[in-house]
Amino acid sequence: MTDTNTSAGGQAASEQEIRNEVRTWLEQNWDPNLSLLEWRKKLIDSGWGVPAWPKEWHGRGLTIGLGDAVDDELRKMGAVSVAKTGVRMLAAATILEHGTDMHKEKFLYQLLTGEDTWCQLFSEPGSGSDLAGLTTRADFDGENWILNGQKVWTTSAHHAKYGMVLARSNWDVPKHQGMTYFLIDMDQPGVEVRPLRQMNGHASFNEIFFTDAKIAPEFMVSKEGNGWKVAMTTLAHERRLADGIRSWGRGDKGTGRVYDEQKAEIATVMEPYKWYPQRAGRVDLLIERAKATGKYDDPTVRQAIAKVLIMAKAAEWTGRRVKAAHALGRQPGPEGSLGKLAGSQVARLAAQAHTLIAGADAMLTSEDGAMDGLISEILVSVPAESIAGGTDEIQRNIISERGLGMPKEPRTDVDRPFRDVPRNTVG
Amino acid sequence: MTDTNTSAGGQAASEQEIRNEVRTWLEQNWDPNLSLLEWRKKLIDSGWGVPAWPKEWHGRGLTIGLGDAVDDELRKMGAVSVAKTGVRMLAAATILEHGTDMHKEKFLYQLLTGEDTWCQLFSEPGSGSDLAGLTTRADFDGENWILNGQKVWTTSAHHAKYGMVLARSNWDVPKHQGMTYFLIDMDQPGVEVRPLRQMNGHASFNEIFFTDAKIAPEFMVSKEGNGWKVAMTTLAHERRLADGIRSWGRGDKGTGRVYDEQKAEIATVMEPYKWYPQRAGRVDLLIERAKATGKYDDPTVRQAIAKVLIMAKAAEWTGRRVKAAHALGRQPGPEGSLGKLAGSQVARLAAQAHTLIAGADAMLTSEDGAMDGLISEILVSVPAESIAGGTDEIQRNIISERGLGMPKEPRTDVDRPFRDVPRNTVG
Amino acid sequence: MQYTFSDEQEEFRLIVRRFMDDKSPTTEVRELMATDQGYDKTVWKQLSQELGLPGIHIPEAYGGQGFGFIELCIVMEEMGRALLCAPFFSATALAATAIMSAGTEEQKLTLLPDIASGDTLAALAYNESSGHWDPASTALTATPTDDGYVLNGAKSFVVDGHVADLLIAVARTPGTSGVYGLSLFSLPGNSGGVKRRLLQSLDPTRKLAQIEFDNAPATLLGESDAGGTTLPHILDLAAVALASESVGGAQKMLESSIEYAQLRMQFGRLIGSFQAIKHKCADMFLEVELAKSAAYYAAAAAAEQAPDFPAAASLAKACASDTYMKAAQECIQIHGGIGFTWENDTHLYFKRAKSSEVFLGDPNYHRDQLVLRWEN
Amino acid sequence: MQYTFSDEQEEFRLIVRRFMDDKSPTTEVRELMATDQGYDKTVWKQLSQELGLPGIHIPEAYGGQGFGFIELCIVMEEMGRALLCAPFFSATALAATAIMSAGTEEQKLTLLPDIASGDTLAALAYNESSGHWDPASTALTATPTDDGYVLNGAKSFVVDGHVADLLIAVARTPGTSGVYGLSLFSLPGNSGGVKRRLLQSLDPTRKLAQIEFDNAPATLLGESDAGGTTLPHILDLAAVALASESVGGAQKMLESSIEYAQLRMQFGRLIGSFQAIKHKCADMFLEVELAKSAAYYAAAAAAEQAPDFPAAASLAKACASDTYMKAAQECIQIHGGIGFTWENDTHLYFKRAKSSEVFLGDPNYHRDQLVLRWEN
Repeated sequence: MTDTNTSAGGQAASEQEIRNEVRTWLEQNWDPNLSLLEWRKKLIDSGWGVPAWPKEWHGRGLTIGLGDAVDDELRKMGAVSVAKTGVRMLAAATILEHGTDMHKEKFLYQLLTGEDTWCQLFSEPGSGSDLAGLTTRADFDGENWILNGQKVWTTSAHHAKYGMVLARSNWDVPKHQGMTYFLIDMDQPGVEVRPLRQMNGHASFNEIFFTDAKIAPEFMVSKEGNGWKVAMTTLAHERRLADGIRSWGRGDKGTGRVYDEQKAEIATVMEPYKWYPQRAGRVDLLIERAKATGKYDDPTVRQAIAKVLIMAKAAEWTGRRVKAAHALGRQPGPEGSLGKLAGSQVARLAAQAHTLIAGADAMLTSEDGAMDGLISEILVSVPAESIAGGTDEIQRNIISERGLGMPKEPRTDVDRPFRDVPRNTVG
Repeated sequence: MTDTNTSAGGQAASEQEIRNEVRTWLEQNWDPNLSLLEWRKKLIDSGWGVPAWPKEWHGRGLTIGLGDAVDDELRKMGAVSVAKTGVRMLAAATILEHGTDMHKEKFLYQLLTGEDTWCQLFSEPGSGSDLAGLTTRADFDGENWILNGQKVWTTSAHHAKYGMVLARSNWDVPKHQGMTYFLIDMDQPGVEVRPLRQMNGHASFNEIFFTDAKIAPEFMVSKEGNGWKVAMTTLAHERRLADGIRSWGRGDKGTGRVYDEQKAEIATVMEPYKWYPQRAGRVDLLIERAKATGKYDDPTVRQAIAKVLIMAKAAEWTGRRVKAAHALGRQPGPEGSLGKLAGSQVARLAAQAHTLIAGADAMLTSEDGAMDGLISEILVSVPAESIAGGTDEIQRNIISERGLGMPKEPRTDVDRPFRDVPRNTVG
Repeated sequence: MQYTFSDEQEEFRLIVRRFMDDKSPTTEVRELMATDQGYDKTVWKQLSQELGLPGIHIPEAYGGQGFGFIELCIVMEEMGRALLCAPFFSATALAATAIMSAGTEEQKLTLLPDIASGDTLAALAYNESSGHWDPASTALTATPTDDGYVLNGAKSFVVDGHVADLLIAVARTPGTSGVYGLSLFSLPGNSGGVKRRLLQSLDPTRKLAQIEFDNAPATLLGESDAGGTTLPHILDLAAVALASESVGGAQKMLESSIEYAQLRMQFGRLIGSFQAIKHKCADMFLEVELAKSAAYYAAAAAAEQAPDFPAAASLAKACASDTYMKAAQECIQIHGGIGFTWENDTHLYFKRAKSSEVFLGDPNYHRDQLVLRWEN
Repeated sequence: MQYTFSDEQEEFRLIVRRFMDDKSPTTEVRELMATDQGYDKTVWKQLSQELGLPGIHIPEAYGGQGFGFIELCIVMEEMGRALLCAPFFSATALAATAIMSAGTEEQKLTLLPDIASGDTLAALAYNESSGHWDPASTALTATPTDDGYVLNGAKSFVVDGHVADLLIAVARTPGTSGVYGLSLFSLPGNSGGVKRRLLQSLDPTRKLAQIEFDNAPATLLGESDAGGTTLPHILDLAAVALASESVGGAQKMLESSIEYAQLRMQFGRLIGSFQAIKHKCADMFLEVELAKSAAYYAAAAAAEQAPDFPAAASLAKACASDTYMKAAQECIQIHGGIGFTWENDTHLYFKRAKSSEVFLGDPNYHRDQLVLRWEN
């Protein structure tokens, strides 16, 4: 591994210097005819793969801003980056912040090369909105932690090598204090992965059943009972992930072995997400569809389309307003948390407008349906938009309490042993 | 007083017999040239004024159904009935159920003749939705109950002779157990009545200020601490009152002294209610207005009108469905409590449609406004529809808890001394 | 006007409901919706022979039960509640109603008894691929021949058209336009010149077919060129029947929401104790009750031939469609993630709601009709 | 595109807000709304001399401050928040904008400096009693004479028209129709042949006048027959200014709601701790933020002459109008009975919201425009 010191040693380099340096390195090293794995190893070893990571762990300790500049140079060059898809970056962020050196040593490199894929095992059938109410149990048998319980909504679990799992290790303390965070090897007899089919026919998620699954004590992250805090790190990165899905979908353009292998990797990882644009309502298609069906001439259809456009554009501009303010160094206001709620409404309104435009054709699907079934996929996918990633109701709680400073509801579940809190009995 | 026994002595008379009997009596006694007071005294004394009331108290002990038949005969004859306007019938029902003989003796007769008007003194600035949280205090000084506090939303208090008042007599018991119900003489120095102007310019309600107002102990209804239960009787009759407002407004048609005096009585009593039809949205005007303004040709206006019509007609039919089921002797379902919630939405949608139809004219009022200001009165009156008589939010609580049997929210205000319950500090 | 059901009607509803509970659990619905045929012949036989449902509103003179339109709507409501997979809507509510409204006395005597007994499955081939719901949009032509007519063109969205023994088709005399020249025709489903294809439908519990007519021989149903007069009423009756079905489905969504809200715990409380959920259920309840009132009123108006029936029909269809759709959506929302799974039954109703929303005209169309038909 | 405000703009907003807080408490608003004149001359003078607001977006060459349309919208937003009673919208946002868009260089040099200094109150007489908002509906005629034109007809809904020193009126050449033959004219408010009447307006904080022209002599503003070209842009700018004002009012309604929900106790709890209220506030907050984004975007699009400005203007007007109306309504609802009293300030905003909803075209009109103007 070449220890490419950034210019001027320990001193902070300017963005231009960094850009020059990485460009020079890329000019010398980027080769689209390498295998994806060969290239990524080279990139990781250079420190340009994850420049904002610490120097000890494959990075260069640059600021996020400079890291973005490096990524920008890679893009300009058309160079493929390290593996960033799926939930692996949540695992990486969590391990970097809370993991032991052993964890970092064992997991980070193959995570970046793309050899290992990861999954996140937090949600349970009995605890959705109330994540901290989870009941998957972790019991220490003197040698290993023994996991029993069920997780759900796990994307890509069927090909994940490792999982981040949150389980209850102590039932005699309040709910937030009794959870522990583990890194689990998914490839063991006590772990069963079953695909979960959705109402739109896709099966993007899995249910995971743990039956005496084993985790060696050294794969605990942080300490026993500290799981909630560690999970917060993972979740803090989750929204960023959601934003990223669109950009991964594209991949880099070019010809060569590395591109072909990246394309295959993306196809696998993106498979569960392919209906996500439809879930969001496909606002982009509305006017085009109205014109194609002749419904554009109907003023009531134009009203319906306008209502969608107003919400969708205003939400988009709100996002840009937040980013622009952030770029000027201003404290982000609570308006950042509004996007999700706006998205649900946009999706619902868009589905209504698409129905109005499709008319009788809304009854058909697949090849018989409008746009070869794309429109019907919108209609049966939008209900997920107001649920996935936190229901509208939870968003409104968050917005009113954290955003507007309104008083919390009196709670009865946080100040007594979890054992005594009423809860669902799950299979 | 003629003791006109119903036919066959103690035995129940058929509806037809009753109808014949009252018709005969009316043919002999009804005289439109009497004064209103003379006629009513005659009617009350005959027992045909309030036939469903007990025989000892001006009635004939008939069933409600037979009482309605008697009223129907009066209507057919064009005969003016006893005084039923305002909140007097709430007072009567409460006194009949919970009052002492002295109360009945003293209040009921003049209440029916129309000589005494009444007002209801329950709501307070600090307790609207939470009526049981009232803080007007009643302290016994050894001789009288001394009232201090403030009431609000009192219709017709400025000409009411008596009031039904609910006050807190014990602060050391849970909120529902510390209230006492009194009948108060409004004509005393400790009672100040101030009109309360609304955003639509009318002043239909009053604020009442009690400053050491006196109530002799014999004007307590039921016993100390039992006020909430008594108030429930009053409130149970309140919805019926709301339904009645429309029919009072009409009065009876005819010429003669009694009609003139009734007309004057109605004019006074109806004054505070004259904007109520506008508050409800004036659905009846929508199509007429759309045609008059040419907006009928706009499909988006037709959509807006249709949305109102659908809700309004479906709500009307729901009311009839409930009544029809009731007439067949079926248990009323929870659908009865839905009318108020539907009414709020109808009013709001109707205001939107009226705005759409009025266009720029919606900016004008009084003589400059559409229909001489009637339309603008709708626009500034509908906000009251979702508040008066219980907010939409309270209705949804009632419907979900009582109608649908959903679990109540955990409460913290009902199981400890009222003294310790956090509350508003009111002037 | 009859604002509530008689005791006999309530009793009848209970019988139908018991049958549905017994024969149409969602396990059964799921099995049938995966088949092309789309219904269970044994259940259809029982429903016909034990309850006589296919002939519910067909007069006794034509082999039916002789009940009225209100009873038909009670059946539709209960079937909608149970998502019964059976050709009742197509054969009885649509086709038999069309024959009763448009056919000659002789045709009624010939065609209706077998529909009433459940032996003949009939379907109404009205709509075309243009997706318009006004009769004027009919393009299928009926050309007179020596011994009848031949049909040319195509129909789409024909409920149960792929299995129907008898087709009632709306067609126009070549060269006519608008509501003029429209007539109804009958022909066997397996006639020469008839090509049927099962469509892939969003709601797999309601089968739709596309039917192509290539010189298919057909018999005039009732009078020639009378379609402009008979069709609006047939379509209004159909809309009210569908509204009734939707009301049944919406009621089921409400019940399912409340049931789940009273079972599911989060944050140590039943989710039904949170105002966000309670108030949502209160609103659903209000909407479902209003939709019921609208559908019941429209059914009574049909039965009593009230002058405001056309307006009431459009009102009921718009109201019930919106209510069902919203109730299904909210039911998913209240169930959270589980409500979006294939395993959970909510989506079966959601899809029925979506398809019913647009069938026979979407709420926008019927809202417009409502105002245009309103007698102020 | 500028998506947020610069530090200088934020600083400017603070200065304006401080002035409004100081000079336009609701006690003052209530006093002024009861007068015919409708504003306080002293405050207007301070606002003009201390802050230079009447000339905010008027170029320095014409005596103005030389700021842009974004700064104008900041002022409108803050005035809307404080319900300031002053002829700013009429003189600066409407009339000065019209002069800047349509006038000749010489006319700008003549007319604008006195508006910028606050000495001349100008008003835009555009709308007529038909209530239509498209320029084609103009009926007022301008007949050429030897030394100018004479106007005949009437204008209505003229903001501050009763006190304006200078009227800018839209009129058409007799015999023309549609968007052809439209021109702008200027004339003193007290000209011969001009009869002005204060209208009784729902929102007493914004005065409206009806103006009759009976052979009133007027001067052509800018080029003849150019109204069809200049007016749409003038109206779009006006709509965005009004949207900004509405956003300020809506924000105030949100703040007032939250404040009350955090003070008011019922059932032993702050009402703001009930989900029914919390979620209502969360929705209001969402809507207000979206309306802000729409108004800010449209203002920036105007300033940067972006091609999507017309669509953005309609989007912002529709969004802000609906949001303000809904926020005022919900603010009353959260206040309960007290929110419906004259004493409580909410109704002042409610009435402004209602009048702004329809002024310059209601949300339905602008939604339609939005789609028609959209470049997909």
